[in-house]
Amino acid sequence: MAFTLLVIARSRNLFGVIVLSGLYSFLMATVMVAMDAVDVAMTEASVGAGISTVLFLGALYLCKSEEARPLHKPWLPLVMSLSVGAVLIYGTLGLPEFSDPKAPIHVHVAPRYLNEMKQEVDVPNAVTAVLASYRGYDTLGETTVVFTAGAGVIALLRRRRKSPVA
Amino acid sequence: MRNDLVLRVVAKLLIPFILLFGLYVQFHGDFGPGGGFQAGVILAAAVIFYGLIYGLADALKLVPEAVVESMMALGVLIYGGVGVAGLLLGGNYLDYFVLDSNSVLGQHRGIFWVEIGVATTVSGVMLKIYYMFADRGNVDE
Amino acid sequence: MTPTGTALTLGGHFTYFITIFLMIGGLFILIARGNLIKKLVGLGIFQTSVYLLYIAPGKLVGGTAPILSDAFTVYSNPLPHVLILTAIVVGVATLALGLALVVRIREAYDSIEEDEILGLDAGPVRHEEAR
Amino acid sequence: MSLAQHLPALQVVVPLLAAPLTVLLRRGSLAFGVALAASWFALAAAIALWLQVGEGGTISYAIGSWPPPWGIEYRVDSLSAFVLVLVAGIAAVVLPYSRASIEDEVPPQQHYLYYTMFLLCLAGLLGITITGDAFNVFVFLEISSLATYVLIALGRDRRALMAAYQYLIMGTIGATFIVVGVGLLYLMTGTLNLADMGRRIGSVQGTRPVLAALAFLTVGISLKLALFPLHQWLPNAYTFAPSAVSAFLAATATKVAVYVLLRFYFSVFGQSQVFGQLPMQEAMLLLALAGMFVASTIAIFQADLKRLFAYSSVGQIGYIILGLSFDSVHGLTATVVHLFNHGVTKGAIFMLLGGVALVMGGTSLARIQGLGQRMPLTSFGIVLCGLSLIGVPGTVGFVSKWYLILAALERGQWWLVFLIVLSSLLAAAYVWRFVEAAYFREPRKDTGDAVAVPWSMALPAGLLVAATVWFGLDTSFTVGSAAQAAALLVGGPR
Repeated sequence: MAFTLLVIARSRNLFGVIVLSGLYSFLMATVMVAMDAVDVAMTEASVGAGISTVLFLGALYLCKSEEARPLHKPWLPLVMSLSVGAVLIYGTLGLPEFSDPKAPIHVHVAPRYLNEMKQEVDVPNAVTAVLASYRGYDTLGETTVVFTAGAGVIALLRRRRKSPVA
Repeated sequence: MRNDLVLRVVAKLLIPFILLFGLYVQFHGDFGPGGGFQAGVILAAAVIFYGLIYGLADALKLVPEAVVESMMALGVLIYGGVGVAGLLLGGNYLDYFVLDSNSVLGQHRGIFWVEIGVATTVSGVMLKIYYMFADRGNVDE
Repeated sequence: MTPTGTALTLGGHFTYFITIFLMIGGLFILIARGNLIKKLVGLGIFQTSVYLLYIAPGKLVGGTAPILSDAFTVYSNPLPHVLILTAIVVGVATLALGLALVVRIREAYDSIEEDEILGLDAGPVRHEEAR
Repeated sequence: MSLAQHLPALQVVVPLLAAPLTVLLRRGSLAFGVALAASWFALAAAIALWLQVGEGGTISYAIGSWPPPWGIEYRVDSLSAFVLVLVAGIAAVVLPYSRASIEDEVPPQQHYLYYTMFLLCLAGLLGITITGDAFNVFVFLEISSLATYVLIALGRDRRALMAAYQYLIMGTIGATFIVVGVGLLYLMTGTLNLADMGRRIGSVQGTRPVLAALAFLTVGISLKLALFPLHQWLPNAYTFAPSAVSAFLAATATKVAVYVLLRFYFSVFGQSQVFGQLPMQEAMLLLALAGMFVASTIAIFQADLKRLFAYSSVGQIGYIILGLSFDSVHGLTATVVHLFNHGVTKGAIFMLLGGVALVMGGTSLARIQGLGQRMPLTSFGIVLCGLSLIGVPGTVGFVSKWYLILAALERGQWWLVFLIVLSSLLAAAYVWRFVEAAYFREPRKDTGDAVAVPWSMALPAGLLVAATVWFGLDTSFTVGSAAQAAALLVGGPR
């Protein structure tokens, strides 16, 4: 995955970059499966490797596929992103160990979902139950975000009546 | 690509299965991975596939633009409507317990409709975005 | 247990470091590159890396996917999964809008390079887009 | 079902569901009707909630009847009720105004989508304000942001597209930073409910992830609220967006971001942690002052009025953050009051500028020469609002500055009082640029059609100008609410 990333950063052929980013998403989906997040993996594979790639290619078809040589030396962005990384490393060092069953996220809210869901909702897939019921309002928001994007794309791309295309 | 016989036949054969798989993902989401969002994506993918092989015009005949736009809006309204139904039946917003005299069945019913709403909006939006991009492309050629 | 899983347990914070590396990379592409599409690729990678930050801690070694059944007793935490599902959807929605904007920008400027576009606009205001 | 009991949910859900309805209707005029009804309902709901909070204290509403922290909680306290009134109020005024304004600036087949986006943006902003759940903040933030990008891109100049794109990139980085911050907090506390987080954070106070979360949230939200030097997206966005959009965004979007910052600082981290562990206070003070001076100075040299006042907004955000950095009840009162006051003032200015753009065909200083003769009422309104930006007594701007100065004196920082007055002189300088062009130049012959500003635009704009003066004279509503909110915040997480 890291290797894919480096190639993406270096390459200036946009077509290649997009195919690679699709590959990247697939790898990410594999990692998600390893992490037991099957629902997420399924979504990431269909969205990251599927929809995003199609969208990118669709947009690329309408644009140029070669990236110009960057004009600036990339030192400032490098420093900025590295410092963000440094803050995050500083922060994560204090986090609970990987797979620590006593970590707060495993003892506080989640157990109710896993233990009492059977009586309360009775749907085997805990992700579905939390998504659609316990935190159903988030999902309403999510659906609205998708709707917003759809309506937004219409607003941006609907052709103007009887005007020559720019 | 549109004249390739092999592609057209394969597409004809595949698309029903893709649709079927989409429905499976939709209604099996309670038991396995999947749910409204993934199902919506798959259903839209089937139509997009059809459009790629047979051309945009045919896809538009199959699922017209006005239908797609209404789907986008309807999905959100279905989802929100479930919430309002909860209100009308005396619960809080998005309260599924009151949707049936048996609270667990009420939960099932709520989740079912909510997932349908998600799938409707998602497939509508995905299709719409595809139409929009494809339509732009035709002019530039 | 998959081989990946075993490797991940070696260092308690290994997953975080990967996440951070990916995040730096994505952010770097995003800020350093002037190509509008490439920026969006970087944005995608940046967002994806954050997903890992949520998902990884939810994993319990020896646990299984949170689909309840009588055969298992230890499950990974479902809550982060739900959050990230939402985040992925939000990410792709943003991407679709971003690309639609890029297409419009290309039509208006005939370029998708940030520097060129900003250069083009040094001149007087034109109202060619009107109506 | 009693309506009053479910107001917290309806507050957000009504505009949210009105949005898809406008898409179904597809007709500009019908969509306008739906949007108008929804936004006026939102205002009524906000006022009702404010009254309820005033009588009965904090309201908690469990969505889906799942008790928090397992489900998502809506929580209305005196601060969020106050911000709700501001957001819904501005929306209720801007919406009737937009009808005529977008007629001029947006292509006709796009009109119903404008209302869709406007409603979504409104629902998003209200949702951010009312929710008591950290991740829900992110979801609604994205609803409002995506809608905002589209609204900006509807502007007729092609630079609107680039402005929207840049805002999209910056905004998404900001949102992702917020997600990282929320994620770290979640990993340390195991909960997403803000109040619950605030209670549980005590045991992990001062640990590294919590401090990193503080940093990420601060940077992410600062991007959204355009704190200097993270303001780059703002001037272009405000300049090229359609006038009605500029008015709505200038009055609400950054203000809601400030609200989110306050919420996280005081309800989750707790004041001692924010200001005790890191040199946050000094940093905020410095950035606030830099914003006040640099942005106001840049504003003086702008050739376009919309851009001039956009930079002025960046400067005014400096005042808001300055109040926060005092870390005292007076300082916070100033912050919250200025949130409201500046929202009203800027909303009024941008609405008036929309009228100017309609009649004169643009808002550059060269074009509006002699505006004082052409559009005497509009010019007078802009001058009144300008006085409020400077902080002249009798306007809302004075009230805010008064509390800022009180807070500075309370800490014995005389030099700050001096700086606040000095920065007001900068504001006077950029307002003078307008006065000079409008009153001391002859009108150009080639500009200005015979069209008059329609009453549907003039009336709402006039209403906000009146509010600028009214709340400057009668401060019982604004200062009263703000003081209550400030006291609540300083009370810390309960």
